[in-house]
Amino acid sequence: MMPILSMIVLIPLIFAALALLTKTKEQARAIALAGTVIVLLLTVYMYFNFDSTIADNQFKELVPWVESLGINYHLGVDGISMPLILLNAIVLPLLVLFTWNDDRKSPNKFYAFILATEGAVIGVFTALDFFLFYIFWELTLIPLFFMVSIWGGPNKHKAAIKFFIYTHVASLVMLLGIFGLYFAAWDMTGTPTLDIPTLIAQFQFIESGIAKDMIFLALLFGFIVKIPSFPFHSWLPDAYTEAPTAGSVLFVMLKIGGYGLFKIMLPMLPFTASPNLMITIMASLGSVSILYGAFLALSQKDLKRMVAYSSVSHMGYVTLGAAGLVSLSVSGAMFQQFSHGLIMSIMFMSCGIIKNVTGTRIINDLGGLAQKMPKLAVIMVLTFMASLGLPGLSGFIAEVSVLAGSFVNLPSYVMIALVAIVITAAYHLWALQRAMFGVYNEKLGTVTDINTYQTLSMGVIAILILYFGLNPSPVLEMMLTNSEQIVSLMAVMGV
Amino acid sequence: MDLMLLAPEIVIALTGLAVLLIGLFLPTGSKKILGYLASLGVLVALGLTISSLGTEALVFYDTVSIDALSQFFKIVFLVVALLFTISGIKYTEGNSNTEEFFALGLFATIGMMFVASANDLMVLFVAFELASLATYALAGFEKNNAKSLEAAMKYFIIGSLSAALMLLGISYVYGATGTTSIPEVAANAGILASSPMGIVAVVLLIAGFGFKIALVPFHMWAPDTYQGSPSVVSALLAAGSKKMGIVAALKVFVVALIALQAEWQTAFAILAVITMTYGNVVALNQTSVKRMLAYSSLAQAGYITMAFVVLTPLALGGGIFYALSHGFMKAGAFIATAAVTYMVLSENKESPDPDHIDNFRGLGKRMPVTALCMTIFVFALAGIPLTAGYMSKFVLFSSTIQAGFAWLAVIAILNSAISLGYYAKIVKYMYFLPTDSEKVAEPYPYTVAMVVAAVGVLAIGFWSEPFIYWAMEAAKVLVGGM
Amino acid sequence: MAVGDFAFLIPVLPALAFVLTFFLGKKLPSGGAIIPIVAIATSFVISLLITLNLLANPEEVVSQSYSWFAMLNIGILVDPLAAVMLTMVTLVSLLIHIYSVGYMSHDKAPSRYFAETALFTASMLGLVLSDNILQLFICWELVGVCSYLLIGFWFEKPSAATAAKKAFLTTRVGDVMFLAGIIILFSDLFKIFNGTIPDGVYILRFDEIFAHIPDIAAMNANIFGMEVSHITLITLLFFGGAVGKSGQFPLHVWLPDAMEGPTTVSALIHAATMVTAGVYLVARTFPMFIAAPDSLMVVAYVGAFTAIFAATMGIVMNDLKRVLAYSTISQLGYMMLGLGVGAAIGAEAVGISLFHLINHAFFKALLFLCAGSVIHAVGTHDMRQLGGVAKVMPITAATMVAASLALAGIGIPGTSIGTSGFFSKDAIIENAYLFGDTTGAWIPYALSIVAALLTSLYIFRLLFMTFYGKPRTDYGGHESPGSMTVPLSILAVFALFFGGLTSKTFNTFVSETFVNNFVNMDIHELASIGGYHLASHGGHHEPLIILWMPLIVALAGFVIAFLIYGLKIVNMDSLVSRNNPIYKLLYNRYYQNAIFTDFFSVKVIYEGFAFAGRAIDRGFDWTVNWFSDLTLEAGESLRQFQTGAVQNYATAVITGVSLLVILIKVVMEVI
Amino acid sequence: MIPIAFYLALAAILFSIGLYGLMTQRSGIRILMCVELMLNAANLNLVAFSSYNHDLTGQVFALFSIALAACEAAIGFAILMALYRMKDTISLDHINVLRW
Repeated sequence: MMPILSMIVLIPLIFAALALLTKTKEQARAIALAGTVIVLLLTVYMYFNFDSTIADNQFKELVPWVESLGINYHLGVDGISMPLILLNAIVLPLLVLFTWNDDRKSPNKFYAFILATEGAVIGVFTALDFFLFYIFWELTLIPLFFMVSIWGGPNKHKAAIKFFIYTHVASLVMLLGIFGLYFAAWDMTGTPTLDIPTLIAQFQFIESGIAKDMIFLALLFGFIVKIPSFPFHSWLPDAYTEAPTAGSVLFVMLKIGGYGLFKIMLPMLPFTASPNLMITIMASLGSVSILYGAFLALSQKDLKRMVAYSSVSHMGYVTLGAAGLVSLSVSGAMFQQFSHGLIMSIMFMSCGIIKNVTGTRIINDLGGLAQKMPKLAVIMVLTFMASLGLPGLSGFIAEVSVLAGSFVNLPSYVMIALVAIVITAAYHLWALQRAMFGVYNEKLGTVTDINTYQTLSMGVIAILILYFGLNPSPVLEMMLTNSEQIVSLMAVMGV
Repeated sequence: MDLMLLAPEIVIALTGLAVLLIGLFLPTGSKKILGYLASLGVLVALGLTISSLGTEALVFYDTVSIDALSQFFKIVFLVVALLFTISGIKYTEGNSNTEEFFALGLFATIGMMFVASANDLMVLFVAFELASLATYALAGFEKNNAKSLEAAMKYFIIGSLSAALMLLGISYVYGATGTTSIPEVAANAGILASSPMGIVAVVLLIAGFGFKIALVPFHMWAPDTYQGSPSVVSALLAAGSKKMGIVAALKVFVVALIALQAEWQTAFAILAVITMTYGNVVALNQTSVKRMLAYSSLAQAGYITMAFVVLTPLALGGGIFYALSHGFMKAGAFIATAAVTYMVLSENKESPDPDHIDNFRGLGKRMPVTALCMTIFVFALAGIPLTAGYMSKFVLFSSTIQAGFAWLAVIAILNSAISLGYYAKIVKYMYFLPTDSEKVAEPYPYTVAMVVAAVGVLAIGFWSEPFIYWAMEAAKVLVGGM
Repeated sequence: MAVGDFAFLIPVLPALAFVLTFFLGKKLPSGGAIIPIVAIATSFVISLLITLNLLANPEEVVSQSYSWFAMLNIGILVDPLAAVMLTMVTLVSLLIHIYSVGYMSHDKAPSRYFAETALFTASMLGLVLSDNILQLFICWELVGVCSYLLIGFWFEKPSAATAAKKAFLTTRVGDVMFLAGIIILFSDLFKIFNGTIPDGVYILRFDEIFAHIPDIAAMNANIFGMEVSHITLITLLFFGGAVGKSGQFPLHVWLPDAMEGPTTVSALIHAATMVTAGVYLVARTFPMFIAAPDSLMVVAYVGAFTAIFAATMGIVMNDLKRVLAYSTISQLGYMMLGLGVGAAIGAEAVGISLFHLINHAFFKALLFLCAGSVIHAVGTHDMRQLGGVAKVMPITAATMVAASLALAGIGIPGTSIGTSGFFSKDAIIENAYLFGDTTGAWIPYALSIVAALLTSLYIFRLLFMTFYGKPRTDYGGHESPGSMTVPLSILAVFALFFGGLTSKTFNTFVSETFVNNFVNMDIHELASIGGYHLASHGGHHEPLIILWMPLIVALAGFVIAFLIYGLKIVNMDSLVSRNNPIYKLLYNRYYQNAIFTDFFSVKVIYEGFAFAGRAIDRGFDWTVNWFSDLTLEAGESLRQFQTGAVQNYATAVITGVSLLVILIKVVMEVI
Repeated sequence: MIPIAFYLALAAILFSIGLYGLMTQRSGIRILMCVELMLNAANLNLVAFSSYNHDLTGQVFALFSIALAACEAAIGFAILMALYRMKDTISLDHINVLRW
């Protein structure tokens, strides 16, 4: 059969190179659309040939790379990565559509970076070799770094450097953890390998408990910063806010932190020397993030910054659910990543549009936009409702699964999270009321509603939010399969 | 004995002489040919070396050994020399002393190559000095440029000082062991270890080599010299003679003085940490790109020195491998700077400091190829994946963890995080800061050299298996002595 | 095939209507009102048929479940309890839709209005139909959002937008408690199954939940040192949700403000249907409450207190709709009280309470629609500017009187003569007496009696001020169109006679719910889990006075109102003044607004917590930047070593050498 | 026969003088001389050791290093000359354009 995974990883990168060569906006966007759509088709094909009843990696590809270090080109997808790949494959064509009519300097680079990010992120999701994993992991930084620093807002340079170095430090610490695991396994088996499943399997045989915990914490740190979780979130508001709209959406697509949590951390968790400590760490970070992000969002004046902090709050559910260690909570956390991706894309798109048409993002300077922009208003209301966890929309499925599941093991942490739900509703509604409803603020001048492409892209995502809210099974089934397998490990260890 | 074993050295030597003689009779206008000649010679030598990979032999009464280690480093030096000569073609354009430039460069190369294959302290010292002398002159090649001369002067004085220190050190080694042949020294080093001279000798030798490797505090000359001397020469210094110091240190310490391992291991541990930290931190707010690169190469030297601390085969292999990648990256970066300097000067002869980072504004538009290559080099130096820099960091740092020097690895990792600060700064200037000046034609010899280097960086980064293999082979030669 | 198989259509049709109206409405006449009307009419027919079918043979309960995800399901359950609710909701909603055609004729976005009301109806029906607690919660939230959208229907009015937000947030507080209850329930059941749920078992279905009540009751949580049974905890949290939705004290503050929406919305959502969802929730999960007597006590007290608390404020309001709003709160209090007395009389309480719920839906919807038709005609809410409207709008006035009689509960005890309100409300009050008799808690009864007095007082005050006497201002005005008056008349009929006709059957019919629907559920057994015994049936005769008391107080209220507002024998101006503390307190609604909104939400939450958080975040940011600044500083100072004088360089080398020697010496000694 | 220690001491003294000069002197020429001094101290060591060890290598080494010292001197003077031409001084204090 054809190497479909290599294709969905490489095609975006190739098309990115092509896009770089183009001269005009028209060519660039055409190539970008072509590339993303091809990936979408391949992914859909893969999705329908994916067996969601088994937890193993599928569509595997294995090519030796650097034997002397045990490095292989090893790809595969399972129920954890498949939905996230799907998410990227779905959103990015729509993102290209969304930016279809924008005018910006050097569009060829712009679309090249979009494609490059897609390739890198999908690469992270498919890599089954730590070396490859880390390569793609770092690769995601570069296009985003450029994205922010070329098309970003007033403080773009500071934000870009901060984001770049902060997350780079995190990934270096993660690299240390990988090294530790690598050599621990090497010493035990005598053969070097960076194969992720093998190393995870070897983890439990490490004698020294200290070493185990050190390795685990190093990896955990790398992922937590990427998620990001309180208190390692301070790169996020700047980066998300300064980034151009497309950049923010790409940031949202960057679900690699949580992915690492599920794919690498959880299978190791029961074998660490002090699993309960690890669970406590993750749970408290998660629940605090939820509450903290909500309060911060409530105190923001800038719409986009508010959305950024709400993202911190939402990603808290991922950490909490992962720590919940009940199949429902774990799969709910995975689903939260998926739905959060959809919801936040629209949130940031809306922020971008509002900034474009009104020239400001300060919530109090807006007002009554709903009268002038009915289409945007409808989509925004729907998305905000989804974001504050309204049942029938994807956000609710995730949150309720996480909360209900986690309560079994972590009741007190869930109670903290529950407080945040009211706050979450508060800032969403406050923003809606100030920005969209009420008397139209004449100072904003004449504004026009969103154009056809924007309506199309946002509309499709909105419909998906609704669809997965009513019928999550298409992605939740495979998540459940994997999370049950993870949880069964816990049961074995009696954690 | 079989002279063919020394074919590369001989070729280089002959080329050097030929260039020197032919140059005398050529009018300044047509001296371009010399550059091509030199490059050709280096290319041939490179070919010969690669073709003879794997041969092992001792020549000249066992004072010169040809083994994986020497071969590997010869290749490094020849590659650097190649980049040097190619970019030299453009640099020496219209210069009446072209022949000296290339001749000196080639002689320096011979020196380095012999250091790489030295099996006797005497040969090592002589070759070391040969390379040094040639590079002293090269550093001051721009006779009418005060900076160039100052650079040469400082380089020379500190250089000769360290030569003296090294010689003194060697004399003690000789005194204690009664021989200068490296294997025999290794055999008798026990005597040295027992005598008080031991530590002194070790420290003196460290100082001697540390000067070339530019380890803090023996580095003081390096920033000034790299900044002052012509960029092409800086490339040779940073990429070439630095590695010479490393290979010399490897031979002397890891092979000859393994008996005093405890002493020099601690010394190198201290130096490595200080060096990498100092280099990175000070590099952060430099305005001269060449000076920034100088400090960054300090830091890189610090990383490589970790190999002396860890001392596992993997670590030594990693250090050697790192030397190779660093050769490509640093040489490329300096040549890119040279291209920019050339561009600036061709616009304005009197420009005070052509290597100021402001001249990199909007380079992405003005000199796309140069900017792209420079980006590759700095990202490689920062250790971004799929580049040689990442590969070598991967091997070296991981070996550090393996040997249980976690603290060292952490320091190194944090350092490479800091280093992102100034590397990203260069990229920022090249791509994000606006410029009013327009696109310029890129001098193609520079471009060729840069592209070669960039290709090398990416090739090593992506298809690293054979390189790592040879590095490991080279390391085996060393640990044979252990 | 049985009519029950069409049950799923009941919510689906309005949902479809929503989609169609949302997209096509603008093109159709009067905002495509016809689509939802037809859809809801059909739903009404279906639910009516199902109800009748159930009346005929009670065991034909409709119950269908489909797996949703994980161990959760979606499904429908139509037992008597749901059936009567369905019929009521569809009927009222249908009438109000018809009425709205006329009422919204002048509005600029009728299609949006009908789309949203259709969506609301769909969600409300879904709520009633749910066969599991999670689905109920989902629809619960959806109706909340619909009410948010409809209160803020005229969103260009800032007051409307604010009211909408307030309504959503206040109910949200209750919803979170409800959710917490669900979560605890889930984890308890999960533990009971210890993690392995067999296929086809959906653990949040009501029958599963009720089947495991004993196990849940066995679990104890230690909260602030108190040993609380999980069943009590869960039921209390559920009741918290009900408090939010049904505007019980202290979460009632949103309901009066909700009157910012169109009057029809107030009638549909904030009088007849949505606000009763809380009561329905408690009724639905009643078996759990039975097993938790403490919770039932709380329900009873809160209900009774709310009843009188809201009534007091109803007396002094001058806004037509606000009076009705407070009346609604007060009546909801009665319903809660009706459920609360279940601690004494068991499942019967559900019947009583539901009976009042249905009747209330009819007459309160009628009251609002009448008010709406008045407002529609004269264009003001303020009773002080009205008066003598009866002459202008006879039909409206007549129907209004009917509704008021029902609300005041006029009727002759012992006979089946009387308005709907009479039968249901008196039943509640009597049982409150019985409740006091058995449990010794008399306060609810006392409160309910006083509340009855106030009820008739404020409603007749409203009547007299609005319809009686001569106009205070010259409002133009005319009788409303047929599309509005017809629904009024229909509702009037229900308001007057429904109670009388069904009082016998209704109670038994609904109270059967738990007995014949959920297998072998013995209320007494559950009660014994709660550790108490229900009053023996039939054996209780209240003294005659108790039977007549409600009527007496109702009439008293009428008389007072007539004397004051009809004959004006007392000069109100002395009472109604800023310097009368009691009046001031009531008029400012006990200053809840100041306390809840201004102080708590704004000061404490927003300015307090949020800005504290902001400060903390700056802290983190600062730490991160501090590192980078530090390194830069270090670099700046370290580079000073590079003096440029070559002698210093030489010195450095020498120093380095000597230092190294010493260092190595030291290190070697140490090691 | 004079014990080896004396030679070593002498060499050490010479070397230290050289070092001292290197650190203190301003004139380029003097610094150059100091360097020569140090090299010769090392040579003295070599020669002393060679006779002490009865092994010629040391003396050969010394010869080599003397030759190298000569080359060094040549290049050094060349550089200093060039500097002098440009700046009319060889006082190294004034030659510190490159720093920090």
